[in-house]
Amino acid sequence: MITIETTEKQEKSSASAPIVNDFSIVVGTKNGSGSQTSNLTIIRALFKMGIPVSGKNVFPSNIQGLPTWYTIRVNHEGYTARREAKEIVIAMNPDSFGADLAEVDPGGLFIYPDHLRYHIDRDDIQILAFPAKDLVRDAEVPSGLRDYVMNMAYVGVLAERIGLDLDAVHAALDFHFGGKQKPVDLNYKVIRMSAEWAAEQDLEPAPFRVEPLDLTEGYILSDGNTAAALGAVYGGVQLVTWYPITPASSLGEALDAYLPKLRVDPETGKNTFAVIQAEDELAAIGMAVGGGWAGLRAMTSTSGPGISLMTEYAGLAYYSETPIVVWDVQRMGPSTGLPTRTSQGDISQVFFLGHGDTQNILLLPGSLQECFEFGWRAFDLAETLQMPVYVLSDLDLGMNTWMTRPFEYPDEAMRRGKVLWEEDLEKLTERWGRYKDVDGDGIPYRTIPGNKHPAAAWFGRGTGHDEYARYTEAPDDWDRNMNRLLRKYETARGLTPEPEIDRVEGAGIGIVAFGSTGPAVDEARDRLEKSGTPTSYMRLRSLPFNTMEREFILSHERIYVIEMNHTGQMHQIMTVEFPDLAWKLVSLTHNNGLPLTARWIVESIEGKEGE
Amino acid sequence: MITIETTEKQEKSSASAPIVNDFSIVVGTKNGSGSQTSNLTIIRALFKMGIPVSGKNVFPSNIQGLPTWYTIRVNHEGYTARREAKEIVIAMNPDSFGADLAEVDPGGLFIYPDHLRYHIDRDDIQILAFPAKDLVRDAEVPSGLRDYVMNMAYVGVLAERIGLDLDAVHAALDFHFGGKQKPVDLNYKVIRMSAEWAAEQDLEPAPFRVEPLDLTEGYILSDGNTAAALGAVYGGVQLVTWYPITPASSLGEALDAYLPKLRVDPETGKNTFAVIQAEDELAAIGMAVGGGWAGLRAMTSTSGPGISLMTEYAGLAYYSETPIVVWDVQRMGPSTGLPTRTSQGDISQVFFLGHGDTQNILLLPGSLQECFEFGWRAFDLAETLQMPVYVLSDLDLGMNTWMTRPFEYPDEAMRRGKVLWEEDLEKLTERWGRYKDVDGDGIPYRTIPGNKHPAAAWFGRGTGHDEYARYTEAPDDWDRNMNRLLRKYETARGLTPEPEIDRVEGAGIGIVAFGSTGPAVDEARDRLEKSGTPTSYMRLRSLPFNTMEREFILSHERIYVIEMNHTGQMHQIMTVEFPDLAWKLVSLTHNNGLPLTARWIVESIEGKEGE
Amino acid sequence: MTAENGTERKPGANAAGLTKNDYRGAPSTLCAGCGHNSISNQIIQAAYELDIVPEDVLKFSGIGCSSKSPAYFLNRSFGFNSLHGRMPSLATGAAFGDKHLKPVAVSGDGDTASIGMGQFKHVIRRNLDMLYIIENNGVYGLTKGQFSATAEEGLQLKYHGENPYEAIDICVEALAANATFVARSFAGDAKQVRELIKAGMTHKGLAVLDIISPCVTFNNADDAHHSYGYGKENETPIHDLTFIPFREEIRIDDHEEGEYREVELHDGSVILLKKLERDYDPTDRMAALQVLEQAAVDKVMITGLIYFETGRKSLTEIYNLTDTPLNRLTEKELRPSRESLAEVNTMMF
Amino acid sequence: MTAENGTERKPGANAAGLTKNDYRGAPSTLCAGCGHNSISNQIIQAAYELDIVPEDVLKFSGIGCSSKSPAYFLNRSFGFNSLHGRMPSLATGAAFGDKHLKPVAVSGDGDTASIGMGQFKHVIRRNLDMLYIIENNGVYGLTKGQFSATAEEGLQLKYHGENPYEAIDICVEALAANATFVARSFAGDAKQVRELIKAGMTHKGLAVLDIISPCVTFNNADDAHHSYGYGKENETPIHDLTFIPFREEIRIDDHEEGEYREVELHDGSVILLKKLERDYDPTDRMAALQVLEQAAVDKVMITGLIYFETGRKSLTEIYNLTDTPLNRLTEKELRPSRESLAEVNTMMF
Ligand SMILES: Cc1ncc(C[n+]2csc(CCOP(=O)(O)OP(=O)(O)O)c2C)c(N)n1
Ligand SMILES: Cc1ncc(C[n+]2csc(CCOP(=O)(O)OP(=O)(O)O)c2C)c(N)n1
Ligand code: SF4
Ligand code: SF4
Ligand SMILES: [Mg+2]
Ligand SMILES: [Mg+2]
Repeated sequence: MITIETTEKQEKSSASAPIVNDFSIVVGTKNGSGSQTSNLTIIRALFKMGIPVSGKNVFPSNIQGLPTWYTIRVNHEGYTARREAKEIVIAMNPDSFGADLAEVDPGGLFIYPDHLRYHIDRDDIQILAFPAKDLVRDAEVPSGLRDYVMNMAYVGVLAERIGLDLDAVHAALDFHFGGKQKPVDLNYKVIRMSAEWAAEQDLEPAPFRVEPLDLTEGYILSDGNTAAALGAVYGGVQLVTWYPITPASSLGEALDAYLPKLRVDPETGKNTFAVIQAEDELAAIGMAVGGGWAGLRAMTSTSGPGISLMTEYAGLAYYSETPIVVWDVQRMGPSTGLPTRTSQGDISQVFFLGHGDTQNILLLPGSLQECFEFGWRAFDLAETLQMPVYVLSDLDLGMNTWMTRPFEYPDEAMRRGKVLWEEDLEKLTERWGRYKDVDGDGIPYRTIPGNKHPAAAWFGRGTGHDEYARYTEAPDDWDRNMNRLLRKYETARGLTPEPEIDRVEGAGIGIVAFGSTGPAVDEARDRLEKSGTPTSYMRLRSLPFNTMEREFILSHERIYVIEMNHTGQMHQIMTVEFPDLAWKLVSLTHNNGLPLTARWIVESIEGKEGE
Repeated sequence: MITIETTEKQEKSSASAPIVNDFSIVVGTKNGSGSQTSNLTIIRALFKMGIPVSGKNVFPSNIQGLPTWYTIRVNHEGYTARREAKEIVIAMNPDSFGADLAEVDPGGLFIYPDHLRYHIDRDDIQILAFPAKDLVRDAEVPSGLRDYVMNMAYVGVLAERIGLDLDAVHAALDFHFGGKQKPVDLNYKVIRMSAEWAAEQDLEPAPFRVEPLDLTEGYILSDGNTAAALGAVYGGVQLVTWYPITPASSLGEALDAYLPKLRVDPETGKNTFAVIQAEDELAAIGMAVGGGWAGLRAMTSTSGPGISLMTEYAGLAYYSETPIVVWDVQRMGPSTGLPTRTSQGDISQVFFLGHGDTQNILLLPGSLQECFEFGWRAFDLAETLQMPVYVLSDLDLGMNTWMTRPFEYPDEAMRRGKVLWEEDLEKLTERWGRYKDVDGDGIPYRTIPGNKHPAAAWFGRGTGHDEYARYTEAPDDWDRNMNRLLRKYETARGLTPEPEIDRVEGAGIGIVAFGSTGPAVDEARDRLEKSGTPTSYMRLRSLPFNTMEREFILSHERIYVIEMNHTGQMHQIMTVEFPDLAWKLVSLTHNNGLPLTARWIVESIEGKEGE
Repeated sequence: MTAENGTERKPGANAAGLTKNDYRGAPSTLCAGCGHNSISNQIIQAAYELDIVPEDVLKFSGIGCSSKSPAYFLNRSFGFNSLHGRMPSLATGAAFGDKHLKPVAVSGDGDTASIGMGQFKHVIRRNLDMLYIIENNGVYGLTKGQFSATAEEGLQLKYHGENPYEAIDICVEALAANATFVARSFAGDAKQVRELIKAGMTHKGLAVLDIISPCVTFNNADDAHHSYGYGKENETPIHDLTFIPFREEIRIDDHEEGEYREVELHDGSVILLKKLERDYDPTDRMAALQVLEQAAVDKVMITGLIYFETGRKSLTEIYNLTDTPLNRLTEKELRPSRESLAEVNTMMF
Repeated sequence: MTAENGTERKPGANAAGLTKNDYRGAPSTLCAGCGHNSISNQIIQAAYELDIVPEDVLKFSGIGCSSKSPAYFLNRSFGFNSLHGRMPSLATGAAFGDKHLKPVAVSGDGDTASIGMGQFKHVIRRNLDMLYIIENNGVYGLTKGQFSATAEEGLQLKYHGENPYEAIDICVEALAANATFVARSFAGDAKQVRELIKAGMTHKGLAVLDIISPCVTFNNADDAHHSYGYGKENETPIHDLTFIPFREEIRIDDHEEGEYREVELHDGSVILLKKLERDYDPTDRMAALQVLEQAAVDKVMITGLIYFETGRKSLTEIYNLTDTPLNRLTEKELRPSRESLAEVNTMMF
């Protein structure tokens, strides 16, 4: 337990040598006050210095005025998960000032603008009030921009205190403003002057410092929604139909931004895609189903409330065997819940989405690279299997800033599935039937509107149909078709991404996790290892399961299934899929809107192990 | 196996003594041709003769012209489940004539109107062509009514053949036409003349006959949707909001018919209820949630597609803790599926209905009496628990004709749950909070709009809220509230209807079933018993489970979970709820739109046991 | 007679070389006498007369008796019988598959005006290039006779008492949403139905065609506003209407000055409107609103081309798509180059 | 000053004995300057001036910045912040709980005209007795500035390029659906907003009040049709409007023949309309459609009481409910007798 405590809380007297490259900075501001640029600048500057960094925004569901906290974690070992500890707190928001002050770790550093005149009652931390208004005025910022640019002042002060390289800061600004000289200069001036002011104050050394490293070489900074959108662009997405909803909006918006850059026919200037903002999610998925049926790579992106509204069409897509891709960037439910907080709470719902018997395919990206990869692969799967494919991301993965290896170009040709065009039909010797299982894998052949062969047309429907897509109510027809769908689902097992398994010799414990909790699990496992509890790890990447999952469970004594929801949804699904091994599975859940921490995982597992 | 065969297929040479009170009659007609009255008349006449009878309509999803089969089972032991065997077939539909003929059991009786001139190629059955057109003409039926009344001719012929009492037939008509002399006389005349015609034909005795019994005394004939509607009426339903959908429409329509008769204030002539046909299911449930929030006993009824559309509001009801009752009269899915065929395919979906973490309460009526009982009890549960309560019926239970004991008046006073009115608030010493867990059972106290106390008002929402219903995003508030909801769900376990258990000494096998499959299970168990395989039986009546279910599983070697869907949904839920006992549970599913037969159950269990 | 490509035409074949048979569908399963069946027949006839190749048409519908009907015409056209009230979205997405195809949709009054009001409005707003037929019988046929949102106030139905709500007028709704083509007809008026179908199929943009189509089983009492009896008694065409495809010459035999009005479609086709009581200008929105408002007050069933507008971009036009149908594009066109991704990556910080 | 019951009034108290404070809500979390905030203030002011007891009001909303605002007024009223686009159904159901309460709903243009179009239409059709305010800013505020269905064609927004679709006009839609009260206002015109809120709260039936309410954060460029700048420049009231509750005497000081028009509400209250450019008769549906149509062509923001009709039954009136609120009925009234069930049972076969 000692390991954990010291890593989580670094009790420092300010006299000792500073801690280098291993701490968290929290900036407390008001939503809509323009601090996002400042925070991104800090992250990018750190990144530019070669120091592993991650940023998480804990923001409210409003546009302006409510408290927002932005956490930047600096860690030379590359850990990027959320931590509870707050070594440096910058308090810009009068409304949360008291709470922000109280939360600084002992031995930490507290920075605030001196126009916030609150009583400071702590003597176990370094305190620094800076003259924000003066600095902005002195930098000759036009009065309309002052409030906004004031956020740059804390960047400067922080830079001086922890040793942030001002050139790196400049590069960050340059990137942010797309090289536009005026805003770069204006903001940089405030930062520089603030740093100078701090340097002039004869302060005791700060307890935390950064030093350049070379650990970000070969990485980029991005977010999961951008990665997903780019993946879809390279997956050849043709129809994007979406309705705004936090935290999925930026996925649709990124598509709207990138497609015109990357997918216009260079010769004619015409579009190979369309992005439609629908009137709601019922329509968004309806359009996607129409597009998928008409042979397009069609997708929609949404979050929980939208998924709920999509239920009926999801069932139609499943039963009519129409390929579509649905991104669910999960937020906290039930109901409207906490629109700006993260969760993994839609697993069961999406797995069973649709009335009557449905079983769906879920992809579970665990990193930005996987967001990109599943962005294109989802189409290959949907078209191969002629099914809806759901990709379950979440707010943390989708909207926060993560280091990642560059996105990798698809290493396979597109798989468009079993499609018959005019010449294919011409060559057929047998009569084609839309729902015939010719190959025994449950996957039929389809034709696509626009096919001019006189035998190509068929009439799609969500009602009972026979192998030739004709309406039928005959019990045997129904049964036969449903059994084929079950067969197709078995085929899917061999095609969806396999779990990533790290099997550790001698580990009795296996951890199962997925999605955005990966970084916390990685960090937790290192700590558990250090404290003498080695663990194996299976990071799930899709549902349904195939054979590897069973083997993993079999080869460990106890399996901890870690997830961010209340009811242990993945644990439930594993129980259903492996009823004979259910007794081995232990559910560990935590779900309060904040990303998981390594600490919670370590303590939960040690707690259970100690039972 | 011999037992089964003889019960299923009664191979009779026409020479031997007739089989009495144990056979099935199938009438093949066209939808919309008006045969429903004839079939009901046969059933009612049989019932009047004291013979246990049941009727199942297998009809198409159109209004006129497609084949429809009505099956009437006569059974002196009181079995009412569907059978595959067809001893008597009456073929009125030229389109299905050939198939209908082929399906008569050897030794059976085939009756058809002689204007259908098809080749008859079977000599192992009795064949009887009757002059339908002549009979109708001779009875001087006005020409506009002839097609319709022609169906009465087969009633008459059948009556003569099997010994149906004409007085009983007359009573049935009298009931059907509400005593209106003219139609009664007209129809009866055709029946009588047809019976007379048959009597004059010097036919060999029919292989099947009915004899009066006294086994229907104390029973009535009804259907599950009527029972459910009446239950709701006696449960004090105040707001019914519905949208037409087969097979749920007749539930809403029955409410619309009975409420004005039973729930108008006698003094003022004013209504204590309102029935609204909504514009769709999104609106239907929205209205119900509004009503529930405003203190009304509010309900909606629908089927799978409607449930899908209700998902988002279902989540709001769950999370805002608003009592509503939702009837899902299940039909075959996925998607639009087979709108006129039965299924138990919505179990998983409804159990998890809503994005984010939801767990719902399901009532599972298994008889008409339970439809009635759950009709009122659902409100008591919803208001006690402040939750949506889902009642899952199905087409077979809801729309078919069943014998039942008379509906029983509720044996408990209404339970309206924890509601505070003006005087209650006045008396409180502590500050009231809408979402405070005062009693430790997870159930808070609520106030209702119209309460004039100045501290009564609160603002309902689907977003995060604290104990005083104020908006909050604080992680701890969220967690605390969700944990209370889980606590409330645990409270629910003690309140929902317990399973009905028939524990048989020495039985190693336990059968688990629910809903409309009950009669088939009863019959199957008798047969299994006779063939030396005694079974215990647990008929589930609600979800979530309590303690009895576990005990039942524990005390048997193997548990067969029988259900009408493809994926074994109840089996999955039991696996999740009892992971440590999952290895005992065997899933038996069958789902082709037709109700289960005892034969399928027996063969499935014997098959598995033989493995 | 020779077909366009110069080969000999089959007997009874049109300019596309196809006979009536090539436009048929499966046998109808609707009730004998249902208004919807006569509309299906007019769709077949119109497509045949327009020399349309069935493979160039897409069929869409929601759920209802009316929505079943696309199975009963144009068997050689692709189609989709979608969800109740949500057809427009599916049709919208599908239209992007191949912009050269012409979508024809059939819906019911329940499907469009009750559950489907939202999607109806929004597909109009987007001006999807589609003929949207509402087979309007004031009732839910397929679920056995409940009131729909177009049922008139006071209508009595067998099992549902009296309708307490005012009716929704589908043409008024279409106009409010800025539809570029709004027409009403009556299933009992076969010729007008056919001509309006032709016009609507030719119109570039969303054409709303509200056809009063009696449900003989559940709502056909003579005084019910959607019955045959009522239609025969009260139908009041605002003009006599003939569609003339752009290749044909306009020949008005006994042409009198001012007796006709011509409306030209985007492709040069013309709708010829013979004046009746008065001169009605279907390109005047205010006049359109007025004639509908007045008809509602007077309780007459006005029929004809109520509003028409040309020049607004249709949905797929707005999207500036490649000439090759999107659904014929291959990996080559759909996956940007490896280099471009490298560039994107370097553009990240 | 004494309150109605004769007791001494608090300073600043109205006839209900309540001060302004009794009508307030929680502090707003909307952006400073947001149009929605000024509307909330006018709701508070109107309720206070109407002497309404807050417990007699129900508040409803969907989801959006606008829909958050019911938390910021009338803290002592029950309310429900429901789902995006689906508020009307919840309000409809809730209204049956106690028919003596007055529902006031706040929605946004996205909430009503995009996702909510269907329920909007149908709640109008049912004529629920409710004031339905749309805080219309042409944009999705809460999700950060996407186009809503009321955004004008050609509008440019920071991250979303140019809007290619025609705008939906909420007042035209309300009229098409036969709303009994249709009005438009501008959040910058506090007095008119307030008077229309009073009139709408008093009207017996569904009152649609479409208020152009600028989103200062995402759609406030001077040439954007929902901005303050545009409103200040283009607002064109069709009359000057004052609501006079039925107890007050109408006193027109410098009364000139024909200068005023009076519209009487069901309870004897009066809306006094001072003529401006021309005499506008808000009880004439055709005139209403015309004025809206013309405004759209001329691109002016007309405001005022566009249409008003009295005499149609409101929803709960149609349902002939007991005088005791349904939600105060007990088992005695709600569970029919044991004997009646016996009778029902014998009526089965
Ligand atoms: C979501 C959903 N709700 C309800 C139904 C049941 N349903 C089928 S058709 C129909 C009404 C059809 O009415 P309309 O569109 O007027 O068509 P008509 O049968 O009158 O031609 C309804 C309510 C359904 N299929 N799906
Ligand atoms: C079903 C669903 N889809 C999407 C959202 C996300 N969402 C929240 S508010 C909003 C739009 C609000 O726009 P509007 O009604 O115009 O209100 P405003 O914020 O502009 O006042 C959206 C799309 C949601 N909450 N629920
Ligand atoms: S029920 Fe009515 S709408 Fe349906 S097919 Fe029959 S006549 Fe037509
Ligand atoms: S974002 Fe716009 S609509 Fe929302 S509160 Fe701010 S100004 Fe108002
Ligand atoms: Mg209809
Ligand atoms: Mg808005």
